[in-house]
Amino acid sequence: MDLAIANLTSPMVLFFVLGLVASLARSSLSVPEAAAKALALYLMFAIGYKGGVSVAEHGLDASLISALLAGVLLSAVIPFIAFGLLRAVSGLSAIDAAAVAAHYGSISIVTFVAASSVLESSGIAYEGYLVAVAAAMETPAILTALFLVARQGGPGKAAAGPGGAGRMDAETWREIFLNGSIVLLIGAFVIGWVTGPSGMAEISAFIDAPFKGVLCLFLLDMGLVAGRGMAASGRQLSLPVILFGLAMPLISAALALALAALLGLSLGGAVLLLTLSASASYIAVPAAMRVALPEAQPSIYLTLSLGVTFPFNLAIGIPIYVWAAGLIAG
Amino acid sequence: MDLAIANLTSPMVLFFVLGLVASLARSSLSVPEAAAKALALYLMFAIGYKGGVSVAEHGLDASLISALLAGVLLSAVIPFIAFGLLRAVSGLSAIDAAAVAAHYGSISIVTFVAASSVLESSGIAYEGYLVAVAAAMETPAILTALFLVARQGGPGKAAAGPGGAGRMDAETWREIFLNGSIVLLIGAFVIGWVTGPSGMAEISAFIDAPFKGVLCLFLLDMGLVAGRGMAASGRQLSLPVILFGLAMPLISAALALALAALLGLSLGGAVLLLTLSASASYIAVPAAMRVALPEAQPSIYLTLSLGVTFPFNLAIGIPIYVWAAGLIAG
Amino acid sequence: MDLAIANLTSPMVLFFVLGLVASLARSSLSVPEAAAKALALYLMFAIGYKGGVSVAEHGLDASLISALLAGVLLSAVIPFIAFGLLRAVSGLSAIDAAAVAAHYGSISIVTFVAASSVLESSGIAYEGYLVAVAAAMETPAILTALFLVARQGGPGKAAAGPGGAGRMDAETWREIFLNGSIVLLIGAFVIGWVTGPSGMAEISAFIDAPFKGVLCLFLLDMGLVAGRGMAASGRQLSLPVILFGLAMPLISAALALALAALLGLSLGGAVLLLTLSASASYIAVPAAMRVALPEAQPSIYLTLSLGVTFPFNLAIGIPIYVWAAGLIAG
Amino acid sequence: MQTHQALRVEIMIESPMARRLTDAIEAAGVTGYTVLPVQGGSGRSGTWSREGQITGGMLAVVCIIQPDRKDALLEAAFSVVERHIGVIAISACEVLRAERF
Amino acid sequence: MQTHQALRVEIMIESPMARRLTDAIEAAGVTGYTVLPVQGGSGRSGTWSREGQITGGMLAVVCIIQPDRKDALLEAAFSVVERHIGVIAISACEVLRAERF
Amino acid sequence: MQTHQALRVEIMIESPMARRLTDAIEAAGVTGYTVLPVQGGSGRSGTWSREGQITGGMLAVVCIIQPDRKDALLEAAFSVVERHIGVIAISACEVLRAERF
Ligand SMILES: Nc1ncnc2c1ncn2[C@@H]1O[C@H](COP(=O)(O)O)[C@@H](O)[C@H]1O
Ligand SMILES: Nc1ncnc2c1ncn2[C@@H]1O[C@H](COP(=O)(O)O)[C@@H](O)[C@H]1O
Ligand SMILES: Nc1ncnc2c1ncn2[C@@H]1O[C@H](COP(=O)(O)O)[C@@H](O)[C@H]1O
Ligand code: NA
Ligand code: NA
Ligand code: NA
Repeated sequence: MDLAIANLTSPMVLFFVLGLVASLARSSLSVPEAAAKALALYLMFAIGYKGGVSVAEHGLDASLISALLAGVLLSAVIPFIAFGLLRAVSGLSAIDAAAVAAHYGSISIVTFVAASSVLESSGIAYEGYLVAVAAAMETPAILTALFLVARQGGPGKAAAGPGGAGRMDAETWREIFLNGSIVLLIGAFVIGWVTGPSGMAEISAFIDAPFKGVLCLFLLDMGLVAGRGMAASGRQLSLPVILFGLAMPLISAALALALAALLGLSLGGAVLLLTLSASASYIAVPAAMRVALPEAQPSIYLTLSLGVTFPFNLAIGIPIYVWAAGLIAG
Repeated sequence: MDLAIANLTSPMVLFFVLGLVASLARSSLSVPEAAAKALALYLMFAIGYKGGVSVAEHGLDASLISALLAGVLLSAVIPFIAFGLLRAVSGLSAIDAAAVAAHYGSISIVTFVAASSVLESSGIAYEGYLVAVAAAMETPAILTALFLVARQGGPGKAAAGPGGAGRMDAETWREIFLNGSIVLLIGAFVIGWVTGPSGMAEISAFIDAPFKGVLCLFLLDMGLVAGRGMAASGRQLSLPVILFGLAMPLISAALALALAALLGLSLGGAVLLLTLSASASYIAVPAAMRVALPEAQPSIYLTLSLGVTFPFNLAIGIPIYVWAAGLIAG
Repeated sequence: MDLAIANLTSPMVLFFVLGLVASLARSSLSVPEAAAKALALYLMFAIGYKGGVSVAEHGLDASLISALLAGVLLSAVIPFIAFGLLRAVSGLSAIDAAAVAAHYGSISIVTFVAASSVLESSGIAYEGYLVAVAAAMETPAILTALFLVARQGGPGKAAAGPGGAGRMDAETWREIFLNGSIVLLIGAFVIGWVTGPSGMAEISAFIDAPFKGVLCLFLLDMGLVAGRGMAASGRQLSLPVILFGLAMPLISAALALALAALLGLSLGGAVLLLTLSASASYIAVPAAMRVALPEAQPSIYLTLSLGVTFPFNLAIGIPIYVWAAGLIAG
Repeated sequence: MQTHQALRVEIMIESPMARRLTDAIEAAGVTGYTVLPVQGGSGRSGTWSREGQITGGMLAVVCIIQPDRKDALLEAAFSVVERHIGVIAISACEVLRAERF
Repeated sequence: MQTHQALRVEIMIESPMARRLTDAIEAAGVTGYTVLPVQGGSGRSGTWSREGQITGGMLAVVCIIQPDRKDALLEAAFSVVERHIGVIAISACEVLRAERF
Repeated sequence: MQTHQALRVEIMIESPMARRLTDAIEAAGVTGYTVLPVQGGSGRSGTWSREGQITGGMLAVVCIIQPDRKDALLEAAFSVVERHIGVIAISACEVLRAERF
């Protein structure tokens, strides 16, 4: 409870709210695209590197492999639940439902970063290799979603046709598995691992000290973008769809809680696994959907992921996941 | 005197001069637009937040309201003086004179930041709420300028016509009051206030430590931009107009000095109020003028504000304001 | 040997490799152009300023002038050797050979920055004025290359023609001598010199602490760009040309070693003079070549400089230069 | 492939007016347009460059329209551009899916 | 100066598909094209702006081609754009060095 | 609305030459032009992309001119573009205020 209130009044959440309010009020405040991309690169660079250094320091817990498998499993399974739920309660078409489902199986790296920042503020340690788990969870959900669409037949026919044939070719797979955020996260993780604490000593003034401040500025921009999305396509989301965006993170977190208990993750590690599962992608998956499922409407999946689930996780979800993880760990 | 020399040889002023010289010599040195905007966002983010934290620390002096009122008054009144002076000594048309007047009533946030940085280097404290005063002073001057134009009749006719009717509509007012810099300054100020010293502890490595260095880099860019403006339209400024650009800051500062004495501001607070009054806008007001008074020539108001008054304040004005404020405070 | 291994596993080199691998695997990872330019500005701003402060601290060694002359000499002479070598062993046309030669006479400021960072990590001091030497070495090589082309006659004819006449006009010289990196390096150097340690105290949190981290991020981008170049035009480089790109740095470094011994540079200073000589330009010279020798193929000179010599120097060359400099200094 | 006659209208406008221009265009019933960034330019009011620019700069708005919308669009656009810095150019073009415009 | 008839084909396409478009264009034998950044736009799928945009946005691809390449290019481009967000416009133009296209 | 015949000249040029091109254009008496950033492209000298690009890249210069200025402009532009990487395309267009061009 205290944590929840502390979180709601943290600079991080407040700057997100500032961005949201500014764009809903149609202020001209905006962060240049190149600057926003640079901030995102910085955050992935720093979080990946820190994770690797932490593995170098604490040694590789035997559970890395099992944690990776658990992450892949969560990412692959969550879309089935999300798809079933959406088809049951919302009027979304199979294609739209599958596209949304892919987003909820995959992860939001900024939500992960925000949770790790909350952990650090509270002095809770976590397994450094969760950065690798985060990277591993980005793509399996996309496969599940495409499988769901193919099974539905309707769009599966198109997928077998000439236009469709081109859609999930080798090129597309390469794009999905080598997308920038996966490569940077894993790359920085490995470099952090190799260079260890001595490497960290050299660059910590860059990647550690200013980290939270950069995160605040980035969240300001996230708020601006989310607000613009809500203004432009908020009306397109029906109430059941919005409720889905609030309930689904909790369902995913519950699944992750069971696995975290099985894996015997530390308190911090469990919080991050819950957060990853509960978070919804808004970078890697949307790009993949535009290529693989162009008929799915971005105004639905993007607005839901960025305008509903992201703020929910940031403001309310993370404290819940800290509390829930406390039930099984620490 | 010492301060004046120290200021002239501070990295801040010297990097501005470097930019100025580089662009007058037509060097290819340039700061990408997105980077310059990002630096400006950083400075407003940091100065707003620091102001808020300082209010959280020192409590809200009873004088916040009176300082806000004083600021609004200065911003609204200065354009009358500026307009009268310009019409008397320069050959500028009423529209151009009014547009220039609006710039001098409003403020330059970078000049404010530079003054606060000088204060910090000299160990002089100031009331944190002056950030809010800065935001409040951005727009009243625009109103005065539009009133001056309407009163002159000539352009007032147009303003009443079909094209003119559209010019100062609700949309334009919204744009002016919710422009990015006002929203970010006030937003960061409020967040700093709410999160206080504990929030500051989390992000000070980002907003405090690198502040002066970022300011130097930003001033390098300001020098480049000012130099380009001087090269492109310097010839268009007549001598009386240039002299106006040097004298007006001193007149505004004198007015502000009287009000600062009345308000009983601290030494640092008085310096900043003088600086705000003496500074001329080159972001918010030019954009508003393009919409509301498109007939006014940007090559006049922008070059005067950025190429004459900004360097004057940075290099010579600020030490004068420190000296003058010492007469009534401290 | 230890240094060589330490260097190969430094975050700096590893992030470069990450970029290289990512772009060769055609990952979507990319640094926005504006951000990359901003990082480059930061590095030049910081290295120039630090050099100036170091001169302010240690006084100006009598050898500044002689070091400048040595630098100019190296930059002017190396292209003759490079040109002769290329004409002897590669099938490059005279124009292409001259263009490549210009790159090897000139310098790469990032290689210089990387070497200075290695020196700092190893606690080896160097003469601050080497920043000025770096700036002085940027352009003489261009003159030599143009002289070589003119002497060859073939393209000299064109150079005397109507199109050619326009190519090396005053405007072009101004562009070359006042290119952004020279102006920023020298400007920041002079400002560092004037403001000295007290100026440094004010902005060191910006230019010193995060320096290595920023360099890593920049090298990540360099790796991406180099990889893209290699993918796009790697096939165009014949084996002799590639071997030239590996051997030429060592030849240049040997020349520089003789001069460093003559000048009596410190160990660190000698390392940097060797590094400068061994490095090849990929910013200033390519731009000059596009204007002055448009017939020369960028896919040859850019790929060779950025894709062969830059990585060679970064990973292997710098440790060799440290070892070699140890033979004559320290 | 089967193509249809259409018009390509290109409007260069100072950025503070861009929103008003696209609003006017939409009000005139034209819902498709693309906004391109502009790096610099020159005109009666002098030369400018975006690099290091502190305020606005310009934007280019491209509209592909059916020929019968021409007058409505031009009137809407001109009412915004008229007193401001800007240029309008119209050229003939062909499009593939006429029903889209 | 002597000029030659050519066509200017302009394609607005969402960025995740841009690479596929240029690959298709090249496969159709067209090796010259220029890609321009797009700042925002509006169409049947709504209004969007690049500023603060997290994913993709759009790009404009301009190809100057010899008239006889028109069909090959349009077919290649349309096969990519068809199911995606995008617009194709063709206009007549003249070029100086016809052998280049 | 009343429109007038004009020409739209579009020149793609490598950035190190852009300043020389606009100087030549102005020397030829054409004072209006707009410079657009270019993100990437392909031509006889290969494919390139601006992202992560360290040197230059390209720019697109668009000039709307009165028809009788065509030859002067083309000669000026061609003298700069000739030996460099670049493309010139001219198309017919209409403008509103002919006196401006
Ligand atoms: N003839 C033209 N061709 C292309 N762009 C132009 C032309 N004239 C003006 N422009 C653009 O419109 C802006 C303002 O023009 P002006 O209103 O003439 O100052 C210039 O900065 C150019 O970007
Ligand atoms: N008529 C048009 N003229 C110019 N650009 C258009 C037009 N229609 C669509 N576009 C561009 O294509 C994008 C997608 O269009 P749509 O597929 O209609 O949503 C828009 O965001 C615009 O950038
Ligand atoms: N046919 C074309 N259509 C459009 N742009 C072209 C064309 N050919 C060349 N370009 C542009 O001009 C640049 C240089 O072309 P080139 O001189 O053929 O290498 C390319 O990178 C493209 O940006
Ligand atoms: Na998830
Ligand atoms: Na003022
Ligand atoms: Na060299």
